[in-house]
Amino acid sequence: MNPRTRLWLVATGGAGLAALLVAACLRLPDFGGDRHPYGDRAVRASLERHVANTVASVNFDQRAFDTLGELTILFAAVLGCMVLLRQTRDEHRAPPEPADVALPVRRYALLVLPVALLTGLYVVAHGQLSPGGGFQGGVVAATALHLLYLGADYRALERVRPIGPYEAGDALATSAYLVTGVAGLIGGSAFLANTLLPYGMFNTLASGGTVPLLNAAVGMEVACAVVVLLAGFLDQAVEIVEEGEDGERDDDGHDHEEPGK
Amino acid sequence: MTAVLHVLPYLVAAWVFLAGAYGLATSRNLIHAVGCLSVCQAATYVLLLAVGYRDGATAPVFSDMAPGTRPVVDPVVQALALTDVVVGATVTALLLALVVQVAKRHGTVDPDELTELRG
Amino acid sequence: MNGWILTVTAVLGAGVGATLWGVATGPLRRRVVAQNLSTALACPALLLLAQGYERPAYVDLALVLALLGPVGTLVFARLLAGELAGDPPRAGALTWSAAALGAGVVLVLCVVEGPSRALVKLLVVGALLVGGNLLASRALSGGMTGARRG
Amino acid sequence: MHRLLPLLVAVPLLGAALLAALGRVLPRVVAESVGCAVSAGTAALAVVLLPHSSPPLVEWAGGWEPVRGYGVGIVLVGDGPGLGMAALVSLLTLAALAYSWRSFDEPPHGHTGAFPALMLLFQAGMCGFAIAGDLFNAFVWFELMGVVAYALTGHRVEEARAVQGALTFAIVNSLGGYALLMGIALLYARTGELAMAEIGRGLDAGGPPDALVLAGFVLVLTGLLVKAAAVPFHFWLPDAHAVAPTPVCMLLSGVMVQLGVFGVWRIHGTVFSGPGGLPAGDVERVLMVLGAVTAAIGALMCWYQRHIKRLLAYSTIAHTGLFLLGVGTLTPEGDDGVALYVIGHAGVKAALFACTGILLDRFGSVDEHVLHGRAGALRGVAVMFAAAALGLAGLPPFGTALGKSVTEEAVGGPLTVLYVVVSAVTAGAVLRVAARVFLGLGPRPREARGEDAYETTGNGEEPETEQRLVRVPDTMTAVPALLLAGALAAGAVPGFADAVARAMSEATTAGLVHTSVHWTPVGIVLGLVSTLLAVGLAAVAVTRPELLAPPARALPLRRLQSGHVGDYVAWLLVGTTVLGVLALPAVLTG
Amino acid sequence: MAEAVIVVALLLVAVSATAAVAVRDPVRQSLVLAVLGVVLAVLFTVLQAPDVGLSQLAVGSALTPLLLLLTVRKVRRRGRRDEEGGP
Repeated sequence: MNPRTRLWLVATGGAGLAALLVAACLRLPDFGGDRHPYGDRAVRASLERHVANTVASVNFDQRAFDTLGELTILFAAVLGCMVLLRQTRDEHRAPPEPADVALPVRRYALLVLPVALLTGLYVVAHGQLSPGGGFQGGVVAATALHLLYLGADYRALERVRPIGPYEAGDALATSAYLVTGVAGLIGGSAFLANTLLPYGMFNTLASGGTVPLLNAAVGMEVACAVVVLLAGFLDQAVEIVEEGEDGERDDDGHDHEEPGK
Repeated sequence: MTAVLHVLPYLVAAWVFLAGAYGLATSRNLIHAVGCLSVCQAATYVLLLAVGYRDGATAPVFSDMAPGTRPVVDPVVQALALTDVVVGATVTALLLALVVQVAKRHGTVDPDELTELRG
Repeated sequence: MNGWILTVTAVLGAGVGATLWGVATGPLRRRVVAQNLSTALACPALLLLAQGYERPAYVDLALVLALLGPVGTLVFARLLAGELAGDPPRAGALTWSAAALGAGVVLVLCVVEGPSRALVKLLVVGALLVGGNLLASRALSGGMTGARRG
Repeated sequence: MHRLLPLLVAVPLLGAALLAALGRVLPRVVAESVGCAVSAGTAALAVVLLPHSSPPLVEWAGGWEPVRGYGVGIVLVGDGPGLGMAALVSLLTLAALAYSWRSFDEPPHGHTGAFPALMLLFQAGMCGFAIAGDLFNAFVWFELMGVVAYALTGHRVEEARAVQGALTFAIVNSLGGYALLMGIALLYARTGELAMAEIGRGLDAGGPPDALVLAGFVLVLTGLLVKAAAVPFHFWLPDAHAVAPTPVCMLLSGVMVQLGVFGVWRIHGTVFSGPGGLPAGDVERVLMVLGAVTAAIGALMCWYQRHIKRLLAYSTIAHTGLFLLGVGTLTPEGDDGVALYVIGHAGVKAALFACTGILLDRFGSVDEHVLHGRAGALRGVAVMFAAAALGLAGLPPFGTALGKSVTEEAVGGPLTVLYVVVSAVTAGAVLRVAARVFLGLGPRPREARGEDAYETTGNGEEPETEQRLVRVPDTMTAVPALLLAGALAAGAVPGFADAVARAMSEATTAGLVHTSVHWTPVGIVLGLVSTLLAVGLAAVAVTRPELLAPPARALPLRRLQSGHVGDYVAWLLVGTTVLGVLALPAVLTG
Repeated sequence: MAEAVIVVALLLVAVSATAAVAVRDPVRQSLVLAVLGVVLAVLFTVLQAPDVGLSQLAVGSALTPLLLLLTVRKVRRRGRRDEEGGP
């Protein structure tokens, strides 16, 4: 189909969908309305179980089964990336040249790295109290690790990141979530039931029964998953070369290229 | 002002979704197309959170305020969106991994030049 | 409505709006600077929002942005070094004024807050914000690699 | 018993996590055996739960039973259709894993467990979707099966076509998924609930349908129909199914696409069938029109293919159209017929893909023209291929035939002709392939139009085994044989059809309306007619190829299938508009 | 008036999303997407969803740009090889 025809199709379809969406928007309850039956019930249920952050209670208790699904999507996407970005028969690895990063950048990276890791842990740990949790904190911690690539070079990162343990950690954290769920089933009530542990003092780190456990499992899963994911891309972009392709001469050796290539 | 505000968030979500879909359909670069897809995804978050908003309310987080003192917004949509944001990023990564392989095997990331599957 | 939120509206409307314009148009060197400025402006905005809504818990967002915003800019600086080398961005004045805005906001909030644990957090955010953005800006304008590459 | 429902998801997930964790150290045989064992265990669980599904099993995940009628948890519904789909999914996963046992392409270095782990994740996603009673939860599992399917489709990364097909698949289906999520958000805004039954009640309380309900319906349906590959959302399917590894194809064509239809049925039945939903007449119009067009285009394009896997993919589209027609009747008879049809089709289609996989691994090609007369030695495969083709046509007593005859009766009128013709054309195309490839009948097809022909040949596909097979492993032949036996049993075992019908009526009308499902003389005659028609078409095509060759008139239709992802997205947008227009009277008159 | 900040954030999201689509070069698009991520996080905060905002910040500020740029880098390195070695 030539671009012109396609544009016509997009215009027709887009116009129809736009009309539909606008008509629907006009019939939606006004923005900021007061009717949120499910939301109000969720807040009450969260307070009953001594979880200060209602969102965490919805995520890791009331709708923990959804989170299991999301967690699995994450797990599957990472496993899929690993398979898709594997080194194939016609490729080999060429170790990159050490990069030469300016001293201030290097110092900044080394200074911020521990701070960022701590922040990640803090965000995970306080998940059931204040905004944050396993999903956010895991990403922060994993991103922090890659300051080593930005501030030093890929080899420095590889030294602290043997990929095997992270892959195993990813899978084990997923299993931990599932095992907690099955424990709920065996412990007499239902799958993922939060009835095994005491709910603790409201607004403390140990409150909420299994919520902190599931939260921690998610944090570990996400952190490991992101590390593995980025490892796949970094390997492809920096190390893996096809037959006949030049190795990376210089880690920053980008040719000056016209954009839009 | 208020009449507009009552639907503006929804309209913005619809606009963002349509814009992303337009970009996807007319993209000349698969990396750009994946970026457009994440724009579409952002539309869903905007819509979800707009649906859950309540005038004059605050976040349903009681670490720094006592329960019941202020009205709170709907936590359910937040929970739905929050997990999806992170998961969406990894799905984007999966798509990008496929783009890398398309570039390797076809030598191009321009959808106009991918002509192997047709008819 | 209070003064804090009003300030946020202004910062977002004028400041972030302008960086949006900057990032969407013009040569690459301008776009990377605009991207850096957008985080440098959004972070104080988040701090002000926390104050305006009277929710200290929201400060965590500013903390994460102050940490990861410069990291994001470093990503661009690192992976676009080749393209930026021939045409390095120079935006000293803008960067310094954004830093000054950030520092000013943190200072005002510190004064309002008074000595407490929250103050420490604010100071950490402020230090990360100002330091990170100045460094990221420097990395963009060719300071990423050492002397060997010139 | 209902407490065990979540295990249908948890067991395969645990298996996958285990395989991924130990993937580096496990020998390949162990990893694959674990995969088979876990999927078999899940299948056993589904089969054990199935007899307990009347009244339907209901489980609130996390033990969050509703208080005074309102819950905060996620509800899982283990009714006959849901558990039946879960059982079908699990059995087919087991078949696919057994098919690939020790023969599928060498695993990625250090990731021996990756392929079985992904298959188990796929199974978990599909089972989760089948038993979901909560709209957002259904979306989550829907996304999971999508994500795994993209990765599995692109599994052979060294194949240019595989990665392209996978990317197209991924982009179109992700967009469909986001449309579905937008729809869910709209419905949540109106009703403030997420459980399907609650949303339905909320809509009913809101009076007659308006633009919001219409938009919710259209967006939700868009997501599901993309997965079900209804025209014009179908373009991704041939591109993806033709290039995916054979075991994955068995699952994609056998159950994943049908889960899209299942989703339409489930969500219409629980959310949109009340007075606040859409009037039956309008839903009927939407599904009937889309189903008829899908069936017709699928059958036509199926006939024109020479790439065997692509041909089978189009026949899946054609049959999806027939399923949509059956569901579109909105009658218990239609539901019963489609349920049986889906079961029989899963066995037959998976068997066909399995046989094609053997051809690919033995000869390194899946091109009808190139393989002409080359596979004569594979007698057993030839018999199975032909038998599956006859099953596709609806030869009694295959399950497909019984399902088709029941659905035909429910649909009635001129659409019966469509059923007969579509099943005959798709089966005729498969028989044509069988006659040429296995028997070497007819003249060798000429490469008429040189290299600018607008088609995808099946040449240049790499075998999926480590090297070309000299001897076909027993597992690879046993699996299609068993699948065919299953498809045969679905129609021939007395009482099976009635059990299916009972489960369906239990799920839809709490057992109040019971329909009896049995062979009728008309059904048998129609089945024989389409079989004869298929044989006749194949005979003509083989002996006088020019008579049934694609005319130049068909070229515009073929050009639509351009392989360009932008085109497919444009068609997706057009499709939503078409859905909206078809369902518009519901709002105008209501 | 409390809504003014919501309106501004919404408009910023709409504009930056449009820009992200209109900017066709992937490198430049990833810059716009980074800004879109930050703006979305601000919008989520004013919609009183700090949890989601935090998610968006964590993902949008560094992770997504890094993924996009690494992909661009790999693809371009290939393109360069094809130009040198190809016909």
